[in-house]
Amino acid sequence: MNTECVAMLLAGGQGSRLGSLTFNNAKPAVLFGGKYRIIDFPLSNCMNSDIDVVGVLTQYRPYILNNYIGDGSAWALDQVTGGAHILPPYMGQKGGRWYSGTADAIFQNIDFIDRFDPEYVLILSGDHIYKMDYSKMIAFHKKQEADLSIAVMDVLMEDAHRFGIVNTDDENRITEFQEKPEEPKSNKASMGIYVFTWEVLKKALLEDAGNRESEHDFGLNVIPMLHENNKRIFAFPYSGYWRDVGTIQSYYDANMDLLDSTCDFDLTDRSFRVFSNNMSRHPQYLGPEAKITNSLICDGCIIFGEIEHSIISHDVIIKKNTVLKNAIVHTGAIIEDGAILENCIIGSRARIKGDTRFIASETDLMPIIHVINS
Amino acid sequence: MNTECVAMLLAGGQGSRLGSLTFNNAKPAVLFGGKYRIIDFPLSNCMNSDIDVVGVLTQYRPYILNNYIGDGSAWALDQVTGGAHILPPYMGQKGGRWYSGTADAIFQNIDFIDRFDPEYVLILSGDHIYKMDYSKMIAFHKKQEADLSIAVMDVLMEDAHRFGIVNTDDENRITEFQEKPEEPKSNKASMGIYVFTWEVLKKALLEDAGNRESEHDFGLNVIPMLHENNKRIFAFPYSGYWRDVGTIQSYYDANMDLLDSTCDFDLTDRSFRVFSNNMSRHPQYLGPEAKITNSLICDGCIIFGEIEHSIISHDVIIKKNTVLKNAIVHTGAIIEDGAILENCIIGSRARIKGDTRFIASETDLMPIIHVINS
Amino acid sequence: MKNIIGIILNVDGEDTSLRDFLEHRSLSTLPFGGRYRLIDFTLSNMVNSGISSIGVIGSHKYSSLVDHLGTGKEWSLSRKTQDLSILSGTSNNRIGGLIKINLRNLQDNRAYLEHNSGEHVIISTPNLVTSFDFKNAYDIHLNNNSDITMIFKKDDPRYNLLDDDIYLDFNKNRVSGIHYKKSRVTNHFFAEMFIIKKSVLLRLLDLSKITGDWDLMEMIQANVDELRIYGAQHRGYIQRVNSLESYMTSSMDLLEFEIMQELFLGKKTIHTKIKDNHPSLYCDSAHVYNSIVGSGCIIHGTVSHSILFRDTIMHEGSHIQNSIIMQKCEIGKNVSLNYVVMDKDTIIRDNTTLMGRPHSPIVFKKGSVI
Amino acid sequence: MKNIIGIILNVDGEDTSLRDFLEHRSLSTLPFGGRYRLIDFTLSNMVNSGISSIGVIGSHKYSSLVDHLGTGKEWSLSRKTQDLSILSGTSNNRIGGLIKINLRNLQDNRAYLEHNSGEHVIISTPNLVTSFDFKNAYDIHLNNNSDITMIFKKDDPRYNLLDDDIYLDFNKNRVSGIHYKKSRVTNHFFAEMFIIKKSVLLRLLDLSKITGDWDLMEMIQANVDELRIYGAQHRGYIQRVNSLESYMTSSMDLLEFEIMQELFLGKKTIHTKIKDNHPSLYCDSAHVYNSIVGSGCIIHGTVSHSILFRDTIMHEGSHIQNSIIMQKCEIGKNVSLNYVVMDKDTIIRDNTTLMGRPHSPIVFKKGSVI
Repeated sequence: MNTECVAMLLAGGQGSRLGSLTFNNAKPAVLFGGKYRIIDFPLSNCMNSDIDVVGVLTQYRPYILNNYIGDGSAWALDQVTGGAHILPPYMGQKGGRWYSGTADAIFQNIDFIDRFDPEYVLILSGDHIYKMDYSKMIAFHKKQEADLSIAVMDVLMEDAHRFGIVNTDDENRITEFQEKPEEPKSNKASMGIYVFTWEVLKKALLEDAGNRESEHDFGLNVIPMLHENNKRIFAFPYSGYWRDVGTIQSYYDANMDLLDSTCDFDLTDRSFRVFSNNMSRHPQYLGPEAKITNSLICDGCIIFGEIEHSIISHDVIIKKNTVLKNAIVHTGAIIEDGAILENCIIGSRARIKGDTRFIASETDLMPIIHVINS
Repeated sequence: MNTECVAMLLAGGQGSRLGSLTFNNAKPAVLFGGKYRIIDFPLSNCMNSDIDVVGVLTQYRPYILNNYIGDGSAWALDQVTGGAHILPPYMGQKGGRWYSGTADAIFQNIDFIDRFDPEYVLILSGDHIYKMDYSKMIAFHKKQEADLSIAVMDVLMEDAHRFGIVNTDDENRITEFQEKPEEPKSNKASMGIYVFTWEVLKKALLEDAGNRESEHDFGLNVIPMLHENNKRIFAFPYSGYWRDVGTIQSYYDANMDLLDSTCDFDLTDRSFRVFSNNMSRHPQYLGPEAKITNSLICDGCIIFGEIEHSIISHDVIIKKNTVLKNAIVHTGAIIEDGAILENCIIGSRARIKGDTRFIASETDLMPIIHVINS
Repeated sequence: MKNIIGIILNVDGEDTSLRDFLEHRSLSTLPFGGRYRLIDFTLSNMVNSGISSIGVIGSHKYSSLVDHLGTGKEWSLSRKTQDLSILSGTSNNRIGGLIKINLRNLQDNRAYLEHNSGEHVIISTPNLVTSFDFKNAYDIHLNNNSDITMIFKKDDPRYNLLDDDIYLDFNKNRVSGIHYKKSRVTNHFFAEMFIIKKSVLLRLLDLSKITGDWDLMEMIQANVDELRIYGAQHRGYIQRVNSLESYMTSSMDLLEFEIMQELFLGKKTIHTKIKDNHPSLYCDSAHVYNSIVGSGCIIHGTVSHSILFRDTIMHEGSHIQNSIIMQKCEIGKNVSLNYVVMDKDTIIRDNTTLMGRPHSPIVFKKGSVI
Repeated sequence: MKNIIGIILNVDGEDTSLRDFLEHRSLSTLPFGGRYRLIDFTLSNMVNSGISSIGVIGSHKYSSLVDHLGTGKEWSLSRKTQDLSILSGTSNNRIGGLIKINLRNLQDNRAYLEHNSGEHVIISTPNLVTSFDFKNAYDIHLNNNSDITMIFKKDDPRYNLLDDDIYLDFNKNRVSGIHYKKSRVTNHFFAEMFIIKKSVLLRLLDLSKITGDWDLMEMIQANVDELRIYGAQHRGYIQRVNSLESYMTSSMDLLEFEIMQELFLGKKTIHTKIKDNHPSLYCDSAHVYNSIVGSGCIIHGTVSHSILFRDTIMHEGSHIQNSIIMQKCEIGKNVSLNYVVMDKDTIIRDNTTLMGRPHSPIVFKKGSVI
């Protein structure tokens, strides 16, 4: 068995800054854009990049995620050999260890990767919204004869202090790393997407695992070590939509970007589709009084009310005399007759009573969330 | 969603007494009878009993097991709702805990079971070879209005001290438990197969979880507690083939039972089939000098030698001038030209050199194993 | 329900009003209700009733049927246990005028029936829009040791009855007479689903082979005293699609919320092939009400009392009412449509106005460009 | 290979020697080699070459094809991305005498070709026993900017050439002439696989529609100078099954270990539908050599130079040699078979002796009881 590139998708994060959205659910499995889950984006990217072996590293509350990924067939990742593999922490003869860092998670699955005998390993994380053809990055990596390629994008100079910043020479070789620098020397930010030559990575992981000082993190430990060892590290320039959705506000904003026709992130573009694991649901039913503008609505919804600039997930029931504006409503929520909601996120299976009047001011940066159960 | 009975299959065991067979692999995923893995038996039983929600609790080296179970389609456990669900230990907000006992594993997955809102929960383990229609046991449980039913079988009185023994009244209600008793009062041994009324079990698990003295084991803690509380516990009598394959010797003997035409365990019986997750392989090829008697041979084998009273797994190559007798050969092994092997187990992908002469005496109770890799 | 084989017949035929939609597909795969195919109802009803061994008889236009059903995974039918079989049939059952239930197709698949261990067969046509649980009918069938149990309904003005439709007389609960519409004496009509003992079915097939008469209803009529025939009443919504008019009315029925609820919002849902689409996007200028909309639509205009299938694109200034737009159609700017039914991939250019009439909507073939 | 559509033609026909096996199935699903169907070779070759968009044209006997292929999962074809399509075809390609490559079936599926984004089409018949990687041929096709690239082989005594088989002349590497067998001047015969630019194929289809001539080989022959036609050589094992004799010889070829190795033991294997069977049980009295045996067999007797498919049961005292026993047959006690080919589900009663001859084996239909 030989596969050119194996993707390893870090999906173990709790995402505690997403509050109750991740109370019962891992961050990569949080709903996005109505019908999607965050992990759909990297998985669909893999599919669109012809990568057909993906290891998904899970740890925090993985039930929904495991169930959602299933056999990977939703992303055509169900080949006889290859496909999507869920990799939870496990016990060996000497007992079990949780994944203690991004690099440790890969270290503990060296055996898995070796089964496919790859040239390259692509490291992805499950909390970014973007479309990217990884095969171009792999081609870049090969052309540069790199040991490691890091996808980077230009950010606003005033935001650069919030990112891992890289400085490069004229040939895109990285000369310096600055982690959340006070005085950034460039505005090229790492997107947390890495292509490693597997031979180099494996050696580095073994070395890092033996280092008691290390936190076993790619950004903090492994990459600086490779840089010190003069490995060939290149920056792969990316331009296009990319969002980290690690906070409630960034999650809300990225959702609302989907309703902005001037935004360059387009879910409706059929040449680079985002796939998801769909359940069979009835089509949306719009009652005689329904009024919907500038909104995304999913299958299985029953709508009798008024909706403006909102994103409504599957199986939501919105009764008469309701008004929703700038709202995100997750699956199975019921909005009772008469409720008025603005600028908020309604959690899965929430039941909003008819006398609810929730109107957050526009400057209220933290929308309220009602979560009953996810 | 409502399912009458959810099965929970304890598949986390290391099976350390199986030596190198479980070096890299959980016990339930150990090969049996050539093409099967031990877990095929309880999973096929579920399929033949119309149980369509099965939670598989994993912990020790689950990669082969996870991959093998996949989406459960091999056992028709791939319904849109329901199906096979792999349940590894996971991290919650307060950190992660490994499963610390059979009851703890179920306790940590109460949420999973509650999703299906079942009346009954069937607890199975992944290390027994038998065919059983669980639906009969569930019908018995209902008829007895039991809180717990335990499958029991008659063992030889002189063996009873090795089992958990139950004593019953005339109506099969259990009056006493004896764990590996020196002086057994009956020969009814528990098979480790339980049907619980979920309401009763859930309460008991919550109580047990709060008990710091408990080892969180069904046999040692939860069932005695229920017995003390005067719950209705019944013995469901089973007769038929049943083997625990927890040691090398019992594993070897149970394999060899398949070649004994007088044994009442029949893999070839099509009315109660054992299913497995098959890979596509070419049919077996028997060369001009091949000679095979009283043996089971799997697809993908190439055989030029002589085989007697042996079980040969997939993709084994047996070259010319070889003699195998009373042997078990696991997948992908290669037996080179001239090797002579008797009374032994050859591990997966082992390569046996042509000058090997391994003839264990018939009284040698521990056959030798060559394992290179599983 | 392990003891039952489900058979879904093939009813392609000659009804000219649906001709434009049936050039490349059989009636069983006619798109319906925004995302379904007609056969989804019968197939889901069987699956939801616990039947896990189902044979679907295809026509010579099998490609769309095969593509739609796959191995039946979306209906929880397992390839491992060969739950779903797509069978070849040589003859058609009727739409209007032809044999109502043609046994020839069952004779062609006799080996399938014989190999299956089930002792009873539930047979249904594929063009019924209904949510029906066969369990109650099966209980009646078993309790009466019935040879045949016919599903019937009391007169229903929605159901588009034809002259060769069948009415049943009862003596207590047993069927004592079978009449065609014109000579009917009761108001219980046969709803084109029935349960039959496999042994009885095989005997009838033997008989047909000798007599050359393959019309099951005629055979039943001739043997109504010898056979133990009982009825099981259907009390819910049911429509049969066998003409453009019945297609139109049963589609528009879905816009009545009570019917929508009965068909789709109960515990047992109608399953269909899953397709990947983005959520439907309602733009600033959209106004959509009293309608059913599939996923993947992008809507700029006004839609009322209509059904839009998946992936419809509708541009600014357009109005759609009382119409059915199948998937992947594109409606240009300032288009006005009333009583129009268009098959997949149809494109309507800007500034077009099309006004059909309630009983004769304007119809467009797949891939039309107007 | 994303830019390629694979098309597997349907070649049902009139060859009488295989008639008994083709009553309920097309040639593409004829059981072969102990567990396969003929189409598995071509389909696996396409998949193994990286082609992930494949259309299989079925015949009116589509049921076995649909059952066998399912959604293509066993060949790693994904339902999600619609990798496999089972297409309807109205005409047959030839076995002997009829049109060699009949374009009518491609015309019927023109919409499938047009909707697919692939720019090249690999077309093959489904009855070739070979392990072939199309990558090299595709490179030749691209490097020469070829309209058509024909796979050919140098004279091969195994290959059962017919009078209407095609031989190629070359000018350097370009095909300069096309001849039928009787008028051949070279020893390079066309192996019934070719690559064609989709645009060229669509043009040829347009032409056929006008002229009414649907024979691709005749069209190529007539336009050999206008079209850029190149050849790609097949250097491995290849057999075509189009008669009982070629079925027999290509089956028995598998017993030569070198051929077995080439077909099945390389990195690229032949995939097929997975069935669940226990390992084959060789009993005390079994003696089996120089044979291929499927899983699920229970063998008490002696078998040599034969192929036993899955689930064969063979009782004590019986001898099988030079025979092919398809799946689920049962051979009674003290039976002796030599040069016999029996279809599925055949039962041979105790004490039967059947002796065919090498070139005219005794043949039994599916479900025979002897």
